[in-house]
Amino acid sequence: MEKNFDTTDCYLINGKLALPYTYFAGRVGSTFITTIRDNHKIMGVKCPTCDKVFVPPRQTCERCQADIQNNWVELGNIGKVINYTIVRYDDKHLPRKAPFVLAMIQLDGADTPMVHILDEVDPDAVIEGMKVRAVFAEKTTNTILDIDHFAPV
Amino acid sequence: MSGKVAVCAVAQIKNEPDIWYQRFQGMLLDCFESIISQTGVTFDMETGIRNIITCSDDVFDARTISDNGMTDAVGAHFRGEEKIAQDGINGLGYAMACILSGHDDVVLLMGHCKESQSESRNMCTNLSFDPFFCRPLGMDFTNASAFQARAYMNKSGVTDDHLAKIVARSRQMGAKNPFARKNNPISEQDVLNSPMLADPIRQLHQYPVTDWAVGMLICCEARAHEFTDTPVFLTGFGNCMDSYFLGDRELTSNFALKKAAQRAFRMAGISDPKKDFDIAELNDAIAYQLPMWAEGLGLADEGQGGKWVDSGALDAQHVNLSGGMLNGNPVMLGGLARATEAILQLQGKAGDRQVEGAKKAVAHGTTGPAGQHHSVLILENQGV
Amino acid sequence: MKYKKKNRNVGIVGIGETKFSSHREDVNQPEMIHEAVRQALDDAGLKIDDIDCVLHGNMELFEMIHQPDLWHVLGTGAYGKDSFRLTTGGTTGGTLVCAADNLVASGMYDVVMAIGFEKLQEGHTTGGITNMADPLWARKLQTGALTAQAAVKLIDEFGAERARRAAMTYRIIMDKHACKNPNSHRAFGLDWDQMDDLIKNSPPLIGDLRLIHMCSQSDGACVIIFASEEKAKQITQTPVWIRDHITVHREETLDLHNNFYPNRTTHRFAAEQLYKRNGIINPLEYFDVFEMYDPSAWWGVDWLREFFLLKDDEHLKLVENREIMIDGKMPINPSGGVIAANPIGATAMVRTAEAAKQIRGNAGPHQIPRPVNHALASSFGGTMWTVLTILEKDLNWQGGDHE
Amino acid sequence: MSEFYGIKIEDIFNSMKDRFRPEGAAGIENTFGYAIKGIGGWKLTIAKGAMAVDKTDDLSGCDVVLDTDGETFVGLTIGKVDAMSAFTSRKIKVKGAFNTFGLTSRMFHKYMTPGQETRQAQEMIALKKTISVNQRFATGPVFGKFLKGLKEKKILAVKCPVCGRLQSPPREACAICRVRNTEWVEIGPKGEMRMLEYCYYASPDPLTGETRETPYGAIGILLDGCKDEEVFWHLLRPDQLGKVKMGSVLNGKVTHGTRLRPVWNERRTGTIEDIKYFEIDE
Repeated sequence: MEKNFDTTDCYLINGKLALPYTYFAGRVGSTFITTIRDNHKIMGVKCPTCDKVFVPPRQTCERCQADIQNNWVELGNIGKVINYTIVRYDDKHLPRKAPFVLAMIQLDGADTPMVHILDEVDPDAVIEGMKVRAVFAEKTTNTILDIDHFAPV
Repeated sequence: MSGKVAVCAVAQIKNEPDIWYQRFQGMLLDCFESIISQTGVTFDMETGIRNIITCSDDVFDARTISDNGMTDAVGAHFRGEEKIAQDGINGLGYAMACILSGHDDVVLLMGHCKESQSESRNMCTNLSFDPFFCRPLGMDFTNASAFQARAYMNKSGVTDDHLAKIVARSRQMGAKNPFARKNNPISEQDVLNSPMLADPIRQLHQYPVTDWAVGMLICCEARAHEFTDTPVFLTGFGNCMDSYFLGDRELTSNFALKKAAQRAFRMAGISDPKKDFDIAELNDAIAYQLPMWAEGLGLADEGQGGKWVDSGALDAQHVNLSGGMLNGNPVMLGGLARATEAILQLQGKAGDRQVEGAKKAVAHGTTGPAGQHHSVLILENQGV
Repeated sequence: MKYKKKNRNVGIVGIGETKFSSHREDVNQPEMIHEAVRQALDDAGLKIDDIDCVLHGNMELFEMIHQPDLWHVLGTGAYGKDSFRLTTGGTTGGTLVCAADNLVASGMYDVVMAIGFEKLQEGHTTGGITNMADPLWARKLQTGALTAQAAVKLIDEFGAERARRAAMTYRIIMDKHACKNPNSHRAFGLDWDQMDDLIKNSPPLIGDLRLIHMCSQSDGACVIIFASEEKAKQITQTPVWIRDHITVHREETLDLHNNFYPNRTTHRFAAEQLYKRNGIINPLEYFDVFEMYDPSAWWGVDWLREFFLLKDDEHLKLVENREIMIDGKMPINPSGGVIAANPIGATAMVRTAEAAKQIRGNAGPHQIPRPVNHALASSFGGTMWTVLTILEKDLNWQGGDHE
Repeated sequence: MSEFYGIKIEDIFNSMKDRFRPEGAAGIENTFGYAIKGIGGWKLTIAKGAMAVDKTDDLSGCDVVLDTDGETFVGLTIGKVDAMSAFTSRKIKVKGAFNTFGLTSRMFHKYMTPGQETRQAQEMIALKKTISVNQRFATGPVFGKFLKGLKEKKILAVKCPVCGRLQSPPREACAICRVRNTEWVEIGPKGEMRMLEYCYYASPDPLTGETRETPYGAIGILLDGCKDEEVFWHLLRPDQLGKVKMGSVLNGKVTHGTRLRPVWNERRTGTIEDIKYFEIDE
């Protein structure tokens, strides 16, 4: 602070940024989530031009703009950890208390890894290449957390 | 393209951890007054400023159309005002367009950020993720960067020791910079002892909360002499967007940065980034990013980030002499802050950290998680 | 100095608009954006690889997506490209047009695609707008963008009966236009015999501002592709040229009715400056269409006087004599305007898009039934901010203060 | 039996019990009348989280009555007709508070015709969230001085050193003259009414997310010592909404508005809440 700044009349007022929202997953996102929720199956979409299976799914291929919304491909519920981090801070937006593991998991049949929670494992024992399986949530939130977490096979 | 674009003046307040005693309007007004007194510029509709570019972020300001709150503090009453809602360095790219198009002669650029206002930076950056697939997992810019850090460190032989060295150096450099955030000095050992935040990122690997504001006067080459004896020319700009999902990206490829640099270098006629720049200011919000972005910009060889740090290239190439962002990073203005430092160097006004005879600089900024969007700006103090 | 000639000319070569609607549960944000992107590319006959730079704009708090261009890259096509994000409240779409014009004219980019978007169903629009007010004071008092001050002013000046009838006449004309536009969100089929009933019985919001007067809250996206003169002529037979644009903002006073400088509005100031430097002496004669950002029927009526630099009750007479109808002397908003559809981040860009379509002559059922050579488009946002853009069919303009 | 879109009106009312969502009806105590032209009337009573529906042509005791034809009613129920369009085109008429009918949409699950499940459109996932991030808003020295003044029942304004205009709440700079405001004057606290926003619709309180009671009056007051556009923005005492007159200056002709005075809160903390509202100064 500048030394000569007079702060006599300065103070802080506690406030909030608080507003209600309703987000829509859309047709593609809804199919993906309800399939996880109701059938315990994880689906990707394939772009024939780029020859890649993407997950999470999307309506158009980000790279080549092809419409791929109907090119559903069923993926395995098993995959491998290709990258991970141990979240060691707590905050309101986080789904778990620290420490917990977020991992990039490449499911069988997918070309792109997907980020998810890795649990039932000592965070310090996680290694790249580890085989993991999806554990489905008992209670739906209609989000990606309908897969509750992944656990080592 | 005709003529060149000149920065005629910069004005900034000191980076601080918590400017609790000012509204952002007050922070901006200090910079605004300084620009007017340095240059004598007016707001005359024929000869003065008709357009003002502002840089800020609605979520961190907790305010819809946050530029609405700053109109009177930046002189925009009955003048044009356009807000860049990404890293402020893109405001300079856009200012170039305003002037090169012939639409404006003189443009004022004003930026502010006040991260201290919000309870949590990670809560804010969590909001930049989609509501169904990423937000519920708690993804934010910190843990997203951790994936990139792990992959990059594996690829380029960057170790925890390298990161400690980078952070300690940043603090030493920052201590010489009167505008930098004031921090306690720390040693490499302190960094190595600092607790993990999101492995492999340690607490001290990440920038501390910083409040800041800046103003710049930018004009066409023909009129620069009216406002300054030390114009700095913006001669190249490029930016680039990468994929959204982290899994869709090649996290260590520097895809977006390389493309942004390519375009900026082509525009400015840069052929060898290792030799052509006297100053390099990089957007290193987290320690691993400094060598990684250096690779992307061609300051370091591909996959050789660790060796590059060991080789003393940071000092030899004059990288982040300002202290960079690890010493303090105004959120959403990181790249603009880098450009500010490059301008001071090229004006010969960088005080204790001045590089004698500096002629060309590169400033870099990123927006988004793990460098999803990169911007590269080339600055020079002489005719091309 | 006088205004310099543009470094190079810039033409509109592609336009895309989603249908505007109150609800789009079937698509997420990037998917909705992509609909307009796809349309614009098809309209221009371009592929995404032909685009050099992508501009993106909307209000973050309306959907509470921080830096939404990052997620939206799934639908915008910005992957691997230069991109800018600009936001200026309601004027955002207009600002994006100005920015695209500047970016192309500068020579930095040859082909620029600008995207304005909003999915207001996902947020609380009025709450989102209220958050523009100062957190220490006005945030407690403001109710979004709802204000009856234009009504108060018109009633003061012209009497309640004449003012109310003028506002409702304006409203019915806009609805008649909206009924012709297949993209409209709201098209009721209002008719003249409903005038008295609507004046009396439409639910009131604030003072004399009733629900029927006010713009909708819509979901939708608008995309315009801009190209340099050389490229534009290669891409299309019918480029629409951006002649000039001006932006005028004003201070954040805590009361919206205080719009004086001290003696003229931002709208009038912007119009005066723009016409003067382009040598346009009689705007009412010069322009063949005006797409106005009219957030309510009251504002629409009131602002006609400002934008066309009219005196006394000339603007009221334009409305009363129905000269602002699609086949009238000065067609206003043949699209139906903002009351018919308001996806805020896109709304102002829709004004330019619709004006450009009128010049191209392919606006569809709401095409003006005579040649359109000169068009004006306006944007409104913030605390009475204005952006005005002049569009031309031919590259033959001259005069004014340009060097 | 009257059918529209293949649906019997009676089925819609008869299925209400099964479609009822008690959680959506919490706190609602209302009677809704439905007068369907040429078909008859129904009365829906909601109280204490329970519902009852009766077929009756006597709707006189209802809080709100919807008057429409069968086709429009069925169209509204199954989403084929937009409520606002129907209202505006006079296909429905409402006696009583129009907005009250909006409540019914959350008290009932959507009506489905038998067998519709099989042809049912895909489920579209929606996610409701209130996003809330705590903030510490700085007053700075200028707004801070003004807010501190309120604690002492003083209303302060800044004065532009160039044009002399007063601003309250104060601004760091005069936007017109582009100079820093440095002088202070005390204004009011009484003044005259200059502007009234008679609000029938409120936005959520940014701090609580709750919506305030309507109608309310946001007012511009020309405090004593101020001129022209130098008005002060606050609220009017709710029960005096219909009793005030606005002043104006039009073509040089001055009309004085109702005199108002602030009502101060007992406990004042240096925020906008230090003034409860303004009331008529009698």
